[in-house]
Amino acid sequence: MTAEHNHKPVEGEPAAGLPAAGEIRIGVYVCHCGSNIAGVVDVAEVAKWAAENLRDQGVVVARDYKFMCSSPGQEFVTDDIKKYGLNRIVVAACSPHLHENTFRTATARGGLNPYLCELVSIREQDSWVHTDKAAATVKAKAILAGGVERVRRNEPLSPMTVDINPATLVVGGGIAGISATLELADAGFKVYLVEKDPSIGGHMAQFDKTFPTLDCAACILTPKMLTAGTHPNVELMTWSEVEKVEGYVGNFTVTVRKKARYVNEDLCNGCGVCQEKCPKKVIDEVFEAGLGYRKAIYTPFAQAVPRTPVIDRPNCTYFEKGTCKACEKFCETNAIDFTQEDQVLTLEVGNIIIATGYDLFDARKMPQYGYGHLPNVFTSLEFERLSNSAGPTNGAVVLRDGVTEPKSVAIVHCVGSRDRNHNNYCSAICCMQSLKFAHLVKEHTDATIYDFYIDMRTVGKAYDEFYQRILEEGGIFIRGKPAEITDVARTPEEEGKLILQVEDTLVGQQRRFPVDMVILSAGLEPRADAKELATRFGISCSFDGWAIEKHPKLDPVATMTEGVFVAGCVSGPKDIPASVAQGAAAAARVLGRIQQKKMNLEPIRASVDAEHCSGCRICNTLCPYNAISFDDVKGVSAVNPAMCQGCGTCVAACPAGAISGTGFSDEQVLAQIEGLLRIGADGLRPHRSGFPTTHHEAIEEAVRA
Amino acid sequence: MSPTPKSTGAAKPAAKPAAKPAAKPAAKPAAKPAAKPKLAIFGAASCGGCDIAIVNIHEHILEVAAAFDIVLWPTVMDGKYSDIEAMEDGEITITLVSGSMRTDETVHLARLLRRKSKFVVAFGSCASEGCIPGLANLSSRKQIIDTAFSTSSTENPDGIRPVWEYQAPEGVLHLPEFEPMLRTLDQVVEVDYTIPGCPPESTQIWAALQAVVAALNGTGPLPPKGSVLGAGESTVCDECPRKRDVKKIDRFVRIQQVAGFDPEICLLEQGLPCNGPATRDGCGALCPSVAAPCIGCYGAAEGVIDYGARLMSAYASVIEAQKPEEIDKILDGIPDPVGQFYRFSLAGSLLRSSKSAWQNDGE
Amino acid sequence: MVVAQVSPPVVADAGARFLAEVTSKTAGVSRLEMCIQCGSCGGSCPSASAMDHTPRAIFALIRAGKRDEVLRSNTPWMCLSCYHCVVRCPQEIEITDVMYAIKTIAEKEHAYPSNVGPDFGGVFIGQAKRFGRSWDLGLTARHYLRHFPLRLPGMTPMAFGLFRHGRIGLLPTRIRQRKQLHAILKRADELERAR
Amino acid sequence: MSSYLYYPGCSMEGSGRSYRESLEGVLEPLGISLEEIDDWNCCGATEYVSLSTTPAYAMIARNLAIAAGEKKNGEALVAACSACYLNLAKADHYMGEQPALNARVNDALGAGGLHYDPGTLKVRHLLEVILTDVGLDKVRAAVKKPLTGLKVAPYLGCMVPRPDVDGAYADHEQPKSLDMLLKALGAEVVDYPLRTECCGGHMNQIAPKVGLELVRRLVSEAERLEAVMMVTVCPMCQINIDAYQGEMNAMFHTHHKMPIVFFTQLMGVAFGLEPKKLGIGREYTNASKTLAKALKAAPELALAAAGAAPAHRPRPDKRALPMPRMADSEVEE
Repeated sequence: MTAEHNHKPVEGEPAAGLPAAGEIRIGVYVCHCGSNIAGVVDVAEVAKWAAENLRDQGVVVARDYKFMCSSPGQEFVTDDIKKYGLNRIVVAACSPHLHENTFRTATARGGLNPYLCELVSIREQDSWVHTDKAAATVKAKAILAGGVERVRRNEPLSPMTVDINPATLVVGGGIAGISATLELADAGFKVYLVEKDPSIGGHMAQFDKTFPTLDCAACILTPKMLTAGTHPNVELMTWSEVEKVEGYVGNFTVTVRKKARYVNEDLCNGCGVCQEKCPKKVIDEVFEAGLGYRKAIYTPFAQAVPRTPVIDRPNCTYFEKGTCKACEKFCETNAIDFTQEDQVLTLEVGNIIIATGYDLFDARKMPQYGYGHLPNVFTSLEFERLSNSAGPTNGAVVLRDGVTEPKSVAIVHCVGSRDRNHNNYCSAICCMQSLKFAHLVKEHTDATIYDFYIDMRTVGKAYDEFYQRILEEGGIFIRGKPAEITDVARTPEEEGKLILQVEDTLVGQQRRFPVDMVILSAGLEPRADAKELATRFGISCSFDGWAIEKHPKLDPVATMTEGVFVAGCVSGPKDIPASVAQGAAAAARVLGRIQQKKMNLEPIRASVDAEHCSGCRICNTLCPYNAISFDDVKGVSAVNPAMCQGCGTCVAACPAGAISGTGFSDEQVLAQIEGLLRIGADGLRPHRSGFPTTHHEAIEEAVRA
Repeated sequence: MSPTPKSTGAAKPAAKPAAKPAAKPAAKPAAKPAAKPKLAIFGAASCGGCDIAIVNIHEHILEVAAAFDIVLWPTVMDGKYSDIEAMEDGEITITLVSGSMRTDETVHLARLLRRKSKFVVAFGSCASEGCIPGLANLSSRKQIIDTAFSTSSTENPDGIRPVWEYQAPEGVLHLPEFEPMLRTLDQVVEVDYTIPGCPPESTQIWAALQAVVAALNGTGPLPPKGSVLGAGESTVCDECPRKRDVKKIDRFVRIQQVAGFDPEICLLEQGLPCNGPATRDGCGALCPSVAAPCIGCYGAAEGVIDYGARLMSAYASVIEAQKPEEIDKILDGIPDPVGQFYRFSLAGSLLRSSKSAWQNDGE
Repeated sequence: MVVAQVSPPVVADAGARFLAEVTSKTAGVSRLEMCIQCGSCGGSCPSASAMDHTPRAIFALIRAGKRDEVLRSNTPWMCLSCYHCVVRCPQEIEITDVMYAIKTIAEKEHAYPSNVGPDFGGVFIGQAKRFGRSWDLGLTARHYLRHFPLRLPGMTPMAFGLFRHGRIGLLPTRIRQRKQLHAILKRADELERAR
Repeated sequence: MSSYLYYPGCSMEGSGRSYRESLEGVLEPLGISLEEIDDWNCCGATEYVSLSTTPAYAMIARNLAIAAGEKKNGEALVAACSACYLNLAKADHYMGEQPALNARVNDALGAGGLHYDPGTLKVRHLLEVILTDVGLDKVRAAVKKPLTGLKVAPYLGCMVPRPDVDGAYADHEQPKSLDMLLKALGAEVVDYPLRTECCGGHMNQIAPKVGLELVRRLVSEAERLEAVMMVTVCPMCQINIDAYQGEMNAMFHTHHKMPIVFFTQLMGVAFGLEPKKLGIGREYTNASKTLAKALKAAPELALAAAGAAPAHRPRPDKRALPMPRMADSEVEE
């Protein structure tokens, strides 16, 4: 069959108006996908074979066409439904991920229920993975036959419609979360911004400068923080954590624990006198990265939003010993309230954006670098604070003794990243961050800078130019992953120094660099509680712990759970521009939902047959979307249809077979397998045993007998 | 594929295209009361426990004798196959077949009885899903015979091996041939009803027989064809008195290994591999009630195609492990996976037999 | 368009061939193909200064198919088996075992830079194979006579010390079942040659 | 009494004889008995694997096969020499990992009527057995004469913490296992940063300049930290640092005199045994006098410590930045 004739159908029997009651009339559409499929599979032969051999299965018409997803291709489907009285459609083309919706829509245009259309993949599962044309063609027939058997058992389904609550929850007040919040609030919708720390700002607030433009981080971040803090549409909830998420897209009920601040937010004017008078000094492990101190009553930094401080209860003298109350004594607005308790609040929102960010790799896990033992080994976050004019040294880059300026500084890339002993991935930001450090050291000191890298990854606008700028500034770059950092000197020159031992791989020799200070560009890791967080919000995360996007390229801010979005480093290491863009992108996705007001949910979902459910509760904890609940009175489990995403986990797990999934019933799946097996590798029908092969057939045969 | 018949009245939503007769009574009401309905009870490859279970209905056996004309019951009374052969097709009202299809003789008789009977009932686990004899499908015929005739524990100095044909002075003698694979009754003939259990509970047998008698007398509906009689539609958990919570299994152990065993809490939650969640109810949860984990003799629950696959999938779903090694460690608590998951249902399962058994068959 | 083929990578050039050879001669799973040339090994190595190529450079040479240069390098013979590089390698390459593998190839082809290392091993193993036990005195005497005769006088106090402190045996210790050991080693040698 | 299968290794018969001698009195109070496997052979050190693979692993595996045959209770095969320990552990590990190697090795073993299934035994080092199975509490309880005043450098060497085929060590760089044991004996343990650096292995034989430099680094750092003695777990480390110290001094014009003893020898002393019976005195750089001197001064030191005002840590400069917080296990007691 030549290309010109491709669109000409191979007819099984003439159209006969409306099908007789119960009669199944199937149209088969085989796509060339240009040469993607046709280059390996003889598509015309597949269509011809279907028309001739699957007539008993109800195939009435079969066509092949160059691009079935094009308008003319879709028209075949819509027209044939009317012309041939079709009531089932099978399209053999690419993966359902790509075009299932296209052909369901075309089916609906033709007047059929869209779920009576079945897409089978002869591209990803066939032409793309084979080279033997004959065998691939046979396989395509088998896959198609499976689809035909399955579609016979498809039922018309109708989607469920839900209302979308226009309020949104944003979890995490870093730059990604702030950016999402402001987009939504400016569009006129309510946003709850929940942050676990006393102030929003996230990691960015800890930085001094941002690469590659060297903007002052505080200067560009603080205005955004203030806007978020004062915006009439934003309800800011700092020192708060999300405890529970129930409900489904458009209708989430979120439980938030607002931890006791012991300071009345309404009365406090943020004057700061309490922090001044508090006698208890504590090492600030969070904002100052352990490099500086704060008081037991504190705001993490001067520009904190909100300005209301919190009392760190475990460290507060009053809570420890029962006396002190210095803060209360000096507070002019009587805002201190030692009797405050945690508040548990319930929020109703339609969508959720998770922007919980990252943790820094713990450099103690690489003892060869001596962090924690050798005082002058610093982590990247420590150095950020060290170089920050609002930091513990007021921006003086000095050694751990607090006074000595280093004369030589080594910066080590890839600490804990690109390392199978720790994290196998590239942390994406460390190269640029290290270059920034090199510049900042130069800016603050006269030190010689040695920068140790494996590969220099400066991917981004004006990033490589920044690398060149540092080269101009005299940074010395050594290609090699340092093997160890020690204070054991071998020569007099090494006495009193940190010695960094490395192979200079470009020279091919081992070298030792005595330096005063080492900065470890530690990688980015998922938050320590990433897995619990994912469970709480019903999203999935990779083995590492990064949240998994719905599609890494085409849908990078959505998740597999409807109504839950991700932005920023929660889904993987990102720099500031990317995090900001993701925050805005997630907001745009949410706005789209809000504007629609209502939303259709896929009818592919699970349901429990209460009669067969014995209440064993095996399914209860499995649902990644928290859609399963247990009815204590009836002693049975139930699936909330709006929350169910149709993943099938519970269907597979139910030992009693009491849970079934629409669109994926045992019957449908077994019929598809049966169809696949109908054709042997040689293209012939395989030998079939005399036994009934499916439950369905068993009954049918019994009935016939 | 194991045809798991529908149970009484379990009309599924109209999902099935074959809306034909599955839901409606399968046969006409009883014939004239002139002659008593005929009953045959036949044990194929089985242990005889099913026959004992029938006798265990105690004095009700007299009612059975009164209601039926028993034409065949080799365990209890004399009878000749030739008598059956002489009958007209469909003359026997109901035949209970216990035991599985192991030899060509059992297959032949199953077919014969099918022809002569109006209703054939797969009685007990062997007939319906293969039961313990079905585990022989893990080994080839040669391996089975080797084990029986020539392992060190066997006293067989002359090395005698079974033969299917023997040239005796009187002529060729034919012996029942050991088939390469054990089959369930419904893999050989059409089956009307199933009574599960190893053996079926006697009270359930009596209830099922009563229902049949009532139907024959026209005082009750005849169960739809394909029904499971004498059992429930849910699982053993439904009848189990133990308290249940959500499940998180971090180890599988035996009861003596459970420190602080709680007599009231679900066995599975305490780490005992209990098959209750996957097993059809009807037994009254006898085993788990006395802290013995269910081993699954009532077979798969309503609508389940493969018992073992279901159960494995369920166990796998509730195993709490972060690392592959932890999973391995937990699974080590199930030393005999086939025995755990397919003890009763291997022959009737999607697996039917092990591939290696077929590959190794040297005979 | 065919984007995926299910077939093993084709060993096309000398580099790939030599890489495959070294990998196959490594006792465990070498993972040598995973090297990202970061230099952790060369940086860690306590004897790197005495090597003509760092371990990393050796791996690059293997990939480049420079077989002779690798076999004639002193690098594997300078390896101390300290395993610093192995635990630090971000790609979990079994560097020490790769060094052993290179040595076994070099040994077979007598393609080494100096015979000091191979000889020491040879003498040591010769005795261990013969007696089933190693023998410090015999080893030291033979080794120093062959390679460091000038060092020997300096070593005398040390050898004397060993005697004086009862730390060396004049005669080798022998195992009982030497025949069994020899049979095992004979068969092992055959199998090794057949690889 | 827990009993373990035991592979002594050739050094225990020769240069490491004092190690063996010290084991005798030390293990009993700890409730350990070592049962030497029958007719064991040399493990091949690092030499055989460098010459030929299959024969090397076959030679090691002969020991595993014999030990597996003698396996009674438990599955542990204990070695005290680091190289022997590693060779046995690696053979077991690689035979499990590489089916081809396993097949060849077992084929060869078959020629001697032997067989070994990888995983049958768990190969362990004596130090790890003492720390894990016995525990420091039991060690402390057995101490009769604490080593108060003895300042030692704990030297673990390479092959016990690395490559660590069984994943027993979280820290391959600065593990504190030997430190902890020595502290339990009452010794003062310096924070010796070279505790797992290499002693030079066979390099003193084949490339003396390389080997002796490594010895120099180890000894001079121990001396810089004012340790009076080094403590090791390996006969190879012991002989390299002990016997080659003279040659090393000659080469680098130094005058180091650093005794090095086995950890079990110090355990014996702390348990109240006669130093001579523990093989102390067999060193080139004699440890007996150093030991006697340190222990003699001990009571005075203890008194002085008791009388002195509680140790007052100098307050750091107000401007000094806090050090990173370490995990509890890392914090010095």
